[in-house]
Amino acid sequence: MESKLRAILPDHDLLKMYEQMVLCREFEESCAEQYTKGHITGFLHLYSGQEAVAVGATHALHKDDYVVSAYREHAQAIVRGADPKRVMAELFGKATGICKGKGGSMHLFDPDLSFMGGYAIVGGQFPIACGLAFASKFRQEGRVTACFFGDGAVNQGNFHEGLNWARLWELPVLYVCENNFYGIGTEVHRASALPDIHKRTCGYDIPSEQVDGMDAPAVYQAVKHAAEWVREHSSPYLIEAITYRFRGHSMADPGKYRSAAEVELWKERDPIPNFGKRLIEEGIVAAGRLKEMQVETQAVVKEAVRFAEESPWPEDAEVFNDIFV
Amino acid sequence: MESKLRAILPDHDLLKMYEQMVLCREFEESCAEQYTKGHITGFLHLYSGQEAVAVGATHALHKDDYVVSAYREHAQAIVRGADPKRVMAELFGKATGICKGKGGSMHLFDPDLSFMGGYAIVGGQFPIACGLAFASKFRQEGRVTACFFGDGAVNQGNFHEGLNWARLWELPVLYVCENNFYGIGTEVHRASALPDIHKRTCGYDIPSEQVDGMDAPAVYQAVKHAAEWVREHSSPYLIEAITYRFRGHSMADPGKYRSAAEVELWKERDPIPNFGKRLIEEGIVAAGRLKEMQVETQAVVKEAVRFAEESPWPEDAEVFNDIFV
Amino acid sequence: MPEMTYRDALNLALKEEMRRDPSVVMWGEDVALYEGSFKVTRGLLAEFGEMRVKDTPISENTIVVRPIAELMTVNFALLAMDQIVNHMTKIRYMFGGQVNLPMVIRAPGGGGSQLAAQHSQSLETFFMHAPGMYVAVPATPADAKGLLKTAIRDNNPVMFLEHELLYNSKGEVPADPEFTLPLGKCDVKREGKDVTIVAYSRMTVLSLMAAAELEKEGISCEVVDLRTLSPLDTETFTASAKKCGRAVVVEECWHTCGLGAEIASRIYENCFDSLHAPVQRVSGLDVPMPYSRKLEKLCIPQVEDIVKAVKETLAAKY
Amino acid sequence: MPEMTYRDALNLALKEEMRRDPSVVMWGEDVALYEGSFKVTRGLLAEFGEMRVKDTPISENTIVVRPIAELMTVNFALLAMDQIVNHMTKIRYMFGGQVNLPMVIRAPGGGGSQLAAQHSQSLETFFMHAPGMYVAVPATPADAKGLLKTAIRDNNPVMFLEHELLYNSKGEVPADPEFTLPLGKCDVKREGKDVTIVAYSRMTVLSLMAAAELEKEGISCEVVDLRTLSPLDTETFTASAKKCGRAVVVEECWHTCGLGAEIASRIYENCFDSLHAPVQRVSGLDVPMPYSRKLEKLCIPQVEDIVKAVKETLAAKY
Ligand SMILES: Cc1ncc(C[n+]2csc(CCOP(=O)(O)OP(=O)(O)O)c2C)c(N)n1
Ligand SMILES: Cc1ncc(C[n+]2csc(CCOP(=O)(O)OP(=O)(O)O)c2C)c(N)n1
Ligand SMILES: [Mg+2]
Ligand SMILES: [Mg+2]
Repeated sequence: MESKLRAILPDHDLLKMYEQMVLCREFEESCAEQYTKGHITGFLHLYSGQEAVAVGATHALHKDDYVVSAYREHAQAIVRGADPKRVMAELFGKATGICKGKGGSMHLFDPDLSFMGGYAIVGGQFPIACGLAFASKFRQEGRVTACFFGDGAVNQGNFHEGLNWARLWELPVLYVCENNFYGIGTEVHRASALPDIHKRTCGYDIPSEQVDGMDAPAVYQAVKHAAEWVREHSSPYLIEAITYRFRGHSMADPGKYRSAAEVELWKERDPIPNFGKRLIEEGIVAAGRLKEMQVETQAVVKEAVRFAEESPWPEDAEVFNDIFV
Repeated sequence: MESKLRAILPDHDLLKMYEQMVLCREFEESCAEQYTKGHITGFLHLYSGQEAVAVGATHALHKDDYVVSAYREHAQAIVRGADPKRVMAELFGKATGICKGKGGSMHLFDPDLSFMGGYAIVGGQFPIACGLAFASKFRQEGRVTACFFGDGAVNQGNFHEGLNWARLWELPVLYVCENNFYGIGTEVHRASALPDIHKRTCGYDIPSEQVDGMDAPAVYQAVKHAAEWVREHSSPYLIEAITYRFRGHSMADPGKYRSAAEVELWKERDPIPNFGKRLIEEGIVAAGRLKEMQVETQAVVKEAVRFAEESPWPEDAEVFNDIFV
Repeated sequence: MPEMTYRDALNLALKEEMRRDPSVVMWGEDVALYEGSFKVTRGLLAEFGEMRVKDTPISENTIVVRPIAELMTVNFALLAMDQIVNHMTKIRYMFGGQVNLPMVIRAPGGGGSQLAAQHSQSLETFFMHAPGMYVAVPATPADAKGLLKTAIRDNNPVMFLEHELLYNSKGEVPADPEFTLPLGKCDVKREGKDVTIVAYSRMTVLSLMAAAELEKEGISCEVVDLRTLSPLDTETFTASAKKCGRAVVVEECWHTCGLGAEIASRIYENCFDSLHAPVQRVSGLDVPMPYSRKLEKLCIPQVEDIVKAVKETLAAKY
Repeated sequence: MPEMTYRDALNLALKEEMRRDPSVVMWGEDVALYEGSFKVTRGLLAEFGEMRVKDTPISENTIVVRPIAELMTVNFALLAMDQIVNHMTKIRYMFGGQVNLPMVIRAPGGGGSQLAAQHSQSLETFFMHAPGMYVAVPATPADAKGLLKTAIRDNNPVMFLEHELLYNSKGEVPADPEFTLPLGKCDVKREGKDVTIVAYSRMTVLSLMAAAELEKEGISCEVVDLRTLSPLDTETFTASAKKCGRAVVVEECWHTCGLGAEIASRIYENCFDSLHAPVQRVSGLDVPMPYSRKLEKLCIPQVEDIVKAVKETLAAKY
């Protein structure tokens, strides 16, 4: 049975979470459009369907907790507070982008938000998470490092080395696995000997749990508890959020490896309308307001696209900047 | 309570095991001497103290099962059937060496014995073990691949990738961890979040067990059972043998990180005299015969040294041979 | 001769060789069910089954064990450098020649699709520097097919580098299933007399375009396609440079310590008294690859850059 | 000036910088309790405690995260190439300069101790080829100290390559704790006029020995020690080559695509009209390192090889 929403968070936060999820969705769908138009190029991995994870988890973190992620990270950056305009400009490769157009979709970064990067090498964020957590521990800052990764990443050597390390040195890393059942076209049970990812921490004596990743308040609760545990014990914890991506792996993927029926089944669990329904049913908001929110976020995204379009390209000289201090 | 030896193996095999252990010990102690004389150079990692593992395990394998190991592998090669003369010549860097003098102490190899190499990169043997096991499975040969490694190797990404792989593809790999409590000067609990190495396979759904690595018949029994399991199920299994090296990590290591008392305590558990005592107590052999055996093996080792000394150096032209077929 | 794409030529080579030799297996991330990130392995699973065509976990450390391994892209080879350089290239030698490693690692690579710093690398120099493996870098569909077949049949480890931007390029490919090409031989893709252009993979394609443009201005370029970086056929490209007296090397990889420096050095060493000008190196810029298309273009050699270098080498007066 | 070994000079640099800046931490396999495989970290744990001096598991994938990391030997850098090349060198750039990576990776390396193929590599060219890190290769105790201190203070990632056979070499080292040396500057270790020898690390030491021998025969060599491979101080060594008109490059790494080709190319490009002979490259052989001492010696440049190359470059007539 789902717990009552108000028992979890005040109305304001619940609505904020809903709004962020809508914003993420609108942002991603707009990216798809811009990709089709050729304004965004390269790899484009969209987050649609997984919003409850980024939103629920981020809500449970402190403002100065570190976040690292992979290449499917637009939503994580935006939820963290990144300006959609500057994110969109980045995807356009413009000088006003969050990384001056040098990073692109897979490499968002904003140290002011403690958003410490999207990485495109599967598992590349694991050592970095340990490093950040060590820094926090060393400076006694009490910051947790939330490390997001997919079900495919757990078979990398890095994952193992990182878990051992984090537990051995008692580093405050909160591992958040977004298990969307696929690494590109390979289903989790075709890649992992033990597909229950949260069970894979037993060899390191690291606590873990599974949570419904299509339910933002549930994710919030689990991550809240886990983050507090990590902060208090200065020791790692792993959350496996069960979720699904509604689109292909990237815009280049037609997604033929999964049936339309499977996708449909998961779409019935779309984290946005389901959350909206509960908000209405529990009397937290009126249906009309939710509709309004969507219109408002659409305007935000539209503005982001306009900003990106109108922004200048980087100067040629930029190509040699930023290698060394 | 120790089981009666005759319940485990016939007299002939028990004595053979004893003899091999003595041979390994004599060989290693002779290597130490040759190193001090400057005849052996480079890294020299001796096996003294751990003989029960190589001997017990190898006895439990089929002749055509694959064996891979690390750089502390003289004993494993010799027990497998490698000629001590050619092993010693290898350590001398002579043309008659088992690898023509190109490999040295850390890189013994003999395909005729299915001894598929000593590797000097910690964990380097893990992917190779998977490859060999795959080959055996692919060709339906029923060969097990026994992969020996140390307690230090389990924190390598390779270990994790290999375990997942072996279980996922159901590869017949028998992992034999020689837990001698140290990786060079770092004690296992300073390197491993969970120092009970056999417990680390839980995240891959791979069965495992611990065995007394100072007791050759016990190792034999455990490996026998495990190897049969691997062969039957075509699936991996891990044995953790608890053992100890009496010497430093390599000849260059004075071993200051462990107390004399600790070393003494373990020397009381020396696998050779203890096994000898049981053989005598259970009436399997007379004390005099054991003494004879030692003298005989000393002669074998002496002959190996002589052979190595008298062997020619490789021709200069050898430097360019064997890169490509 | 039938015309086909580089992708299809590779696919055909794989199929033919897997039919010919039942011990050839194909491993990689998403190579089976998904038929490969770049669809080079299309149809293999259906024809050869789960035992010979296997999807692997994302575990680059472990992938490179037997016959044909596809690294999804060459960038991930950096996770497998221990297996490649510490093991694959050394095993035969350090074990005194007692074992062969008849394996091929296929890896798409190169830049130009705005995949940013971690996905746009040209790492061929790393593989060329480490002794003990062959390195193939085909430029055309026919070369792709002929070299891949040889690589599969060869008993040495081969790093087979495909260029992502060439997969859709078309060309004639001999239909004969016994058509193979030797590893270790350059191919003079265009004869000329004024300047030698030495290139490989996609850079050969651009060099041929540059040569065609230069011809309009009466400049005759000889384009030597390296085809394999190891073994390196020094004789062919130095003979050409000696003949022309001027040379340009085109490499997609980073400039500093790129393979262009090796090619150039060998030219200087062998043609010192015939050279009328220093060898020009047209290279990738020494920067991590930026995402923005405007910046990315600056980092990868373009046809204009080659044209310019050829003209500069002709202008040089010594 | 006090005389000390290369090892002690490094040890002192570490201690001084850790005293100076409490945010400097030292990580590595066996660096704390065991005080380092080569004892370079002796006394650090005792002085700075468990939080700043940490033993790591044998997990090269993960070691290279913060300030000073010791890779037990450079051979194991191949397990960390993803962290080094895909991450460390690119993070600042791909994130638009928003973050600095003030980290040093120290790694002993080189051959000559009969450690065989997997433990005798000279991988400096790999690091020099990948843009985004500095690479230091000190040849003397003073250089070791001065460069390491600068590396620790610098806000860029530095690959600091120490030579295993130099740890016991002795030399004078300035006592001033503020003594540092710049990254990116060659050091002319010996002036001369006939031939320029460009070298680094242990090869500089051998080159100086060769120069001393050659002097007896009346041949005057200028020995330019690169000191850092990145940034590469092209000006200094090309100026020297221009002056002498003849040059020899000495590298311990593999010949093909070794850094010697880059150095030689830059000399050709900058001194084309001043060179009287091709640049000679004295290099490691293009083979995995054999164990046997007799064979190993053939694979690593020796003083005689340098002497011979200098004479050959003098004999060349063009
Ligand atoms: C080291 C490495 N290997 C392979 C790839 C290619 N690749 C990109 S995404 C991906 C799948 C990752 O799946 P998962 O971790 O489940 O994340 P998801 O895409 O589902 O969010 C792969 C194999 C890569 N980027 N890095
Ligand atoms: C990848 C790698 N890292 C580090 C080393 C250096 N090294 C050699 S042996 C060793 C310790 C290994 O310990 P363990 O696996 O317990 O084996 P043991 O020596 O006890 O037999 C280390 C760190 C290496 N050879 N390879
Ligand atoms: Mg996934
Ligand atoms: Mg050990």
